[in-house]
Amino acid sequence: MLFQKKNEQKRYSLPDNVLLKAEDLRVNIKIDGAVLNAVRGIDLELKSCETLGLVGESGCGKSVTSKEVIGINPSNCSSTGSILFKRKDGTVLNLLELERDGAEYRAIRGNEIAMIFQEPMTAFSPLYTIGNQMSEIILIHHPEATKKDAKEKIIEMMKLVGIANPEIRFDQYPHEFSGGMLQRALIAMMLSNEPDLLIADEPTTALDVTIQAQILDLMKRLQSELGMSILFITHDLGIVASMCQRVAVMYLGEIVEFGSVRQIFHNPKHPYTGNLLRSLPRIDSDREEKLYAIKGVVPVPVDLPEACGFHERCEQCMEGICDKRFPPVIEVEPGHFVRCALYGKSEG
Amino acid sequence: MKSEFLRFVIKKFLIMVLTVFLISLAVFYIITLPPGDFLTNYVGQLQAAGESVSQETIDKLKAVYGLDQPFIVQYWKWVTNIVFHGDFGYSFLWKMPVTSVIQAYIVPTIVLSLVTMLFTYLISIPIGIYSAVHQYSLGDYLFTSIGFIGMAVPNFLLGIILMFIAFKLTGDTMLGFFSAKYQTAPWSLEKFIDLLKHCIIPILVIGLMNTCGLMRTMRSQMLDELSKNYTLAARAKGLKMRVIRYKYCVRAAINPIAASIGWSLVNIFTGTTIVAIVLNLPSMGRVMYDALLDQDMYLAGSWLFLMAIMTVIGTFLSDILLAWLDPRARKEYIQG
Amino acid sequence: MAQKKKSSNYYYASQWTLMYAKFRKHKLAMASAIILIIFYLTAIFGNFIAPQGTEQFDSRYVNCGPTPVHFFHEGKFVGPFVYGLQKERNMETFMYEFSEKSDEIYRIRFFQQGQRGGEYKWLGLFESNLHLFEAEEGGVVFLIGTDYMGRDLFSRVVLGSQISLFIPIVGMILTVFLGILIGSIAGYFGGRVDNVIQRLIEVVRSFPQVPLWMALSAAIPPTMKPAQIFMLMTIILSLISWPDMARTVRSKFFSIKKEDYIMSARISGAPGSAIVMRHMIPSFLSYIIVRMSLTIPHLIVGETTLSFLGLGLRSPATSWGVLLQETNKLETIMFFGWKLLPMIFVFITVLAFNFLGDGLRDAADPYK
Amino acid sequence: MMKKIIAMMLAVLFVCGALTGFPKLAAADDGIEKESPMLAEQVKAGTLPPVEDRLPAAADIMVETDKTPDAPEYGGTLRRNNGGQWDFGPFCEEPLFRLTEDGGVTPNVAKGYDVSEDGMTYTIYLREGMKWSDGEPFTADDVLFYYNYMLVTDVDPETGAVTNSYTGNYYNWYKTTDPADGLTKPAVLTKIDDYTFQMKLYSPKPLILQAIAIDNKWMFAPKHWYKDIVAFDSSKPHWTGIEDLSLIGGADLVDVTEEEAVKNAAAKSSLYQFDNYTSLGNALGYLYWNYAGRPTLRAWNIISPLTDTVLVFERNPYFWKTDAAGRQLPYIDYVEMVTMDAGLYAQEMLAGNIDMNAIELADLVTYKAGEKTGNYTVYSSIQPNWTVSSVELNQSYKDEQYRKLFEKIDFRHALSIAVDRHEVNEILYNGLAEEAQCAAPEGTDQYREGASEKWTEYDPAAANALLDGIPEISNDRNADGFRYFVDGEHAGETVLIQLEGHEKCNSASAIALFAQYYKEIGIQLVEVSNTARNTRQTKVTSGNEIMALYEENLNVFNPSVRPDRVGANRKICTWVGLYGLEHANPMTPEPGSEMEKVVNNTKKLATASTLEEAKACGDEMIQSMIDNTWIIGYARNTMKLTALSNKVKNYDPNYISCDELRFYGNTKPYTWYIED
Repeated sequence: MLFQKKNEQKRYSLPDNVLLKAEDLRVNIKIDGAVLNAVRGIDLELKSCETLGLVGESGCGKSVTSKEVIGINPSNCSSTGSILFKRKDGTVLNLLELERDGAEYRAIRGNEIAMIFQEPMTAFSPLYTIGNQMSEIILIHHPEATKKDAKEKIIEMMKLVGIANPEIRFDQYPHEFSGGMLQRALIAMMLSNEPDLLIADEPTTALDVTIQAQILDLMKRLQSELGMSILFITHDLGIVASMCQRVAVMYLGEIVEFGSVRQIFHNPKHPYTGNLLRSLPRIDSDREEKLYAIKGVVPVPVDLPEACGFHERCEQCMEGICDKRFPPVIEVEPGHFVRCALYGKSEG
Repeated sequence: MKSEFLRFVIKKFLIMVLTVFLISLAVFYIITLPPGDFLTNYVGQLQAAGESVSQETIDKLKAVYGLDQPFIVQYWKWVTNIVFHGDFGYSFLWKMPVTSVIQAYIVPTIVLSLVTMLFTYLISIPIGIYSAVHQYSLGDYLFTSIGFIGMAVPNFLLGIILMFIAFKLTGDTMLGFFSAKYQTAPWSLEKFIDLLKHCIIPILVIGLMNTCGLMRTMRSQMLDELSKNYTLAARAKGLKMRVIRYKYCVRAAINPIAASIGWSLVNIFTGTTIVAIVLNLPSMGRVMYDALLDQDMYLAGSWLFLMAIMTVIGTFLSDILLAWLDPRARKEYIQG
Repeated sequence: MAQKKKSSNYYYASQWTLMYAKFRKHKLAMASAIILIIFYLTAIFGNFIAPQGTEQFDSRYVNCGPTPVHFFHEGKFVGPFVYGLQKERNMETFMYEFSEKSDEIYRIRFFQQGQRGGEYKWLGLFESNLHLFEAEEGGVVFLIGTDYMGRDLFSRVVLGSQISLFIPIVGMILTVFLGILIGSIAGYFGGRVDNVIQRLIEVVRSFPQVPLWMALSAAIPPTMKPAQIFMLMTIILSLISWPDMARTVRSKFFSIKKEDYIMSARISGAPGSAIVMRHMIPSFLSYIIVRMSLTIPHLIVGETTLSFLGLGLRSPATSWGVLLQETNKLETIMFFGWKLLPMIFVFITVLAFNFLGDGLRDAADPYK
Repeated sequence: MMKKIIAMMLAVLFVCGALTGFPKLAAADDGIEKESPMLAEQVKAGTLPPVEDRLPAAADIMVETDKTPDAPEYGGTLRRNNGGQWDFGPFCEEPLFRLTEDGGVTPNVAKGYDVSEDGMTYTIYLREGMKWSDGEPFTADDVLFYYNYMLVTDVDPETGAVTNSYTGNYYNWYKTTDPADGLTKPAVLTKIDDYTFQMKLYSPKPLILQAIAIDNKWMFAPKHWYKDIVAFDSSKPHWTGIEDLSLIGGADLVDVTEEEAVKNAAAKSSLYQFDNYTSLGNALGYLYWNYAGRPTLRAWNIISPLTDTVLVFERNPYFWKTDAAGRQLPYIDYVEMVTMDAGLYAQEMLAGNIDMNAIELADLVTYKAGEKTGNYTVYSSIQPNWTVSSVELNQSYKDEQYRKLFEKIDFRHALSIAVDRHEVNEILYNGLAEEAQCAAPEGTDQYREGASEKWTEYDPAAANALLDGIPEISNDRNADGFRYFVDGEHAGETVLIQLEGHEKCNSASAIALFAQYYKEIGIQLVEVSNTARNTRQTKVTSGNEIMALYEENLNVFNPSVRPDRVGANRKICTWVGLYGLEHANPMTPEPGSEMEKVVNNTKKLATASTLEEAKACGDEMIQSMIDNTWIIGYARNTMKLTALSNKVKNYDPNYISCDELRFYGNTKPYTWYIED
């Protein structure tokens, strides 16, 4: 891959309104000699200024996918396929061709693509002040900037995300911040270079419900102010409904259903999506009614058979079809895709 | 911020004083453990040398050491003598005050201990980092195996084996601190080089056990830090791997090791004691060993006391170092 | 809250199976476990496996090197046998030298009544003189040579392991017991109790082990039996080594105390001891197991060191430390190299326990 | 070969012949170096007077004619093992009189002596112009001051007992009893002139010079150096009653209190810090050779603090002996005593890091094997050893029940034949020792036929039968397999002998071996501790705590001159003091016991007024040893073994090594030289 990059810089192109496009992305993780097929050929498209939700149970590969986009998966991960990304200057790059921690990729990270994490408390090192760690992102990408410039910019950003007394906060250590404050700080830091793409990996899961709402509001506000796309990873369908325009449902390293929020929520096609929606608690539901739980557990993605990944847990599983063949992707309505044998040509 | 730090130091210091007090009690108890008190031995020795000791003299000596009084009074005399007169008692093996004996040996002992400590940390930290960064590489396996060997071979035996190897290679056994030629010669570059040569085996032997432990700790700490979330965040910022490793991971991984510097003195003192006996080094270890064989308890006890105190002081210093390095430490501590 | 508790139960139930599965993957640890089992079995059947007892000495075979076991004599297969030994004085050094007499063949017999002494009472129950192997009458087999009293080193290693392998277990139990007890008292009660215990820990930790032991050994009555001395040594070593354990237990306690399920148990009025026993200790059981496996080699090395310095056991009491006493001189290594061989057993045991501990750590760590 | 060596030992060797004639100092221009270049340089620099001025008057120089090598070389350092103060002390001891190998005396520091006809007055002559190592003159005052102010500081006028001493206890044999009036009084020393003094005994004592040569060899001390650290009170009359203090070395003394003495000593050097006057006197007055800065008459003086691992001894520029060619001795500039674990010396010899080591029989083979690698030779000399491995039961042990058992000769007999001496020899000494009882070796004066073979036949059955015959202990065994006491305080307890080991590493293995043999006859043997000599003696004197002793190298020169090891005052008993010193709290043996005879003989010997009487006492003690087997010997070795680097020359191994002859001091190390 290294040589490929050096020798022939392929020219790629993306439609005007598309910022990121992943095609047949596969990520394998080597653990204890076994190979885990964490991501098994997904196609994904993210438009400018759009929020795309990536939902699924834990272990479905959504986190790996997002980290692959920003190139921070550990070294035991290898990937194939392509992730095309349109830079600020309009050139289109295949991110997978870049050296993972090479200069080119680093120039993009934190500058054009940024990421915020599930646990803000661990996203900062406890040994340095928040200001020190936040300023870094300015200093890395703007070598001409002085520490003073960086501090000014960071304080401005801190104000933007609603941190009170930013001058004092600047010199404090992470342990002096609350979780919500840290997430705000993280967002402020990550957005300070005004990236085109923000990857949010369950940014509110570890926070209290009230703080959650604040952070989500903040993100929405910033998105409109700064004009960026968000790849929002979560397992919480409620948040998806409020944040996203389009949703991709992932299961076992595959995208099983893809469509607009409306399409997915009102017309779920894939049995798995249906199950997910049924397992959401509803305020209006009968108290006696038990929450729906999907039977079984997610299988470990090692040496998977040629079959639908969900067939073992699927209530509508068709013997001889679902456990024998890999279902194709069907566009059931415009912009609404599903990977299930229940639909499509085979039906007829 | 400053006052917080000062409060931390003062609180730690007070605790150290308390600890030293408790240690002194324990040590004095040990001194009085063996059968036959100090005076009986002392008088017995004078008599063995042909001295007739009158009851008057015995009574006088009893009063000096408070031997006819309860433990706590005796202890008090011992402690006040140390604190106010720097008098640790009398070594009847050496026929001189314990202080003089200790003075004669403490410098080489401390120098050896400190050099060993320096060696231990200078070797183990870089190797630990290397092993963690290059996990499962050939070098990692090599250092890990050396580490295991160091832990599994008792250090006295390692000393003898190294001595044997030295003898086979150089024809000299490298005992003591100097060769015969330089033993009494004035200081010169050659003598210093000779000293360094003679220090290799002791440092290796004393340090290896510690080094191996530290190496493994550093490696696992470093692996731990490398897998922490903040490294992901730092990478996501676009920070270079090298900066992440050294600015963040190494700093964080070193903290618990810095906190253990004081405690590592305990192992080093044990090491120097054994090595001094095996390799014939003029350090307190040997003196202590001889003192114990001869039940010269004031000498042995005093040295034990000093070692414990040095450890406590070392711990105090490393606590302060940790608090200085890690802002969380002092906060947690002050909050209880 | 209820959900969380349920899930922890769920993990707890499968923890052992998971641990075992993970442990089996750690090949070194697995091999170590097997080696240790072999060593411990050897120690238990020591009197049977060792050709001689601890007290048999023989002035005819002083400082005799290992006697090679042969299978072929002049190209013909005879089965395992040793040659007779020729002893001659080197008139230059006055040293006795042993050489093989190639015309005397002594077969090695298995499951024989011992001829060179070594009657024993197995586990204090059955009197016997049955030995695994021995040379025919007139021949001697010393697998790893003899010592200065003409005692078979192999026998001494095997019989020494009865002390060196088992007594550290007692020490380990004591260390772990004290560590957990004191650590959990400090951690559970906190406050003033914790403060006192912390000081105690600091005091005990401040003493270097070997010098402290040296000081204490001055007070040991000399008439003590070897096993008692070793026991005492072990007890003192464990009295010195509990603080590390206690500290860890204490801090684990502090962190667990804040966990929801403990809070709920407290609120529901469960007695303190029940909370500690049922909820807290299981939560760091894996840590304890690892510590247990690492305490034993520590005690074994401690014993060898003290015995080497002449502050532990003395011959004819037999432990691995006593066997290494003879290697304290360069000349021994130069002229009687085989006397270092008992070291290998110490080495293997210590390594095996370390690897075992590593394996257990990996297996027990829920985060890996 | 053994016999030949011992025959040589018997030969009367008159090395003192050189003293009678006074060979002229070779002329300065005969081309021979007369002093070490090291000193010549100092002379050149003007920091040291020329060699002629440093030596005594030409006629009074002591010339070592016999020991003069052909072409000696000056300089170099002899590195040897440090065997402790009782090893390096004798190594360069210069006694007033030297004991000779035939039991006579020869003047050394003293030039000569006269005895009055009644045998009560000795006139002793010193060497004119002789100097202390700091250049101060050595005169009769130094002897008198030592005797009258340091050795004896107070005497009970009624009993004549010496009640106080600066250096330690008084030597018993200075006191003699006049059979006429029955009074016992100490000898009185007075000054004749600067180089002559007189010793007056209260009653004749023919072996007094031997006694001085053996025990009070350091019968002099630099008065100028001690003046302010020895307490002196001019208001008190001197114990001799003599008023003219210049007669007894007390002229020009100023008052010094004990406290001042301690302070004065402390001010002299950081090495002289003592917490009381008693320790001060014991250290600087008695064990003076340990302390750098104290002027001596020795060939080499210590210059390092005792705490150093390598003790450096520097040549005495004022040493008063020369070789036949007039070269000032010693040849070697420095002697270094290297302290290390006994087990490490072998490898240091092997590596050539030390030049000399005294070795034990058990280690002979290792040293022999390393001769070529280490470029050294193992020499054998003679030591009049009675045993090299023995068990001695304390006949004065504080516990009565055990003491009664130890008194039984059958018990000792049983212990003696319970051990297979051949195996002991093979295991401990590579078969190189003699398998003998504790007795004088053949060829010595004390040799008695059959003594070495007594009770040496290995016979455990007979040993068991002997023990079965002792009613106090059981015939059957307890659960541990040992006999036990049937009644008394220890009823039901195992018969347990607690043996005190020896600091030499061999004792542990020997005791372990004996323990196994003793177990066969139902006696438990345990090694108590492995402490150094000091502690052992402390234990003896502070309450008689030692039950039994493992003894190596029981070395007896002649019981008639020094009964220490054969007489009643052996190491672990407290009947009478050691080394002719008074014992602080002596015990009395039971009336009518065998031991009482020995004790009486020992006391009688101290006051014997004829040679025959002394010899008779000695003979009786030897017979008592043989009859009673007080010490059970399991092996004997009369070879004194020394490993010496091949670069050290003029070492003559033909000598007898024992305390009385000052071990290596007997070979006159100041005549050795080192060849580059």
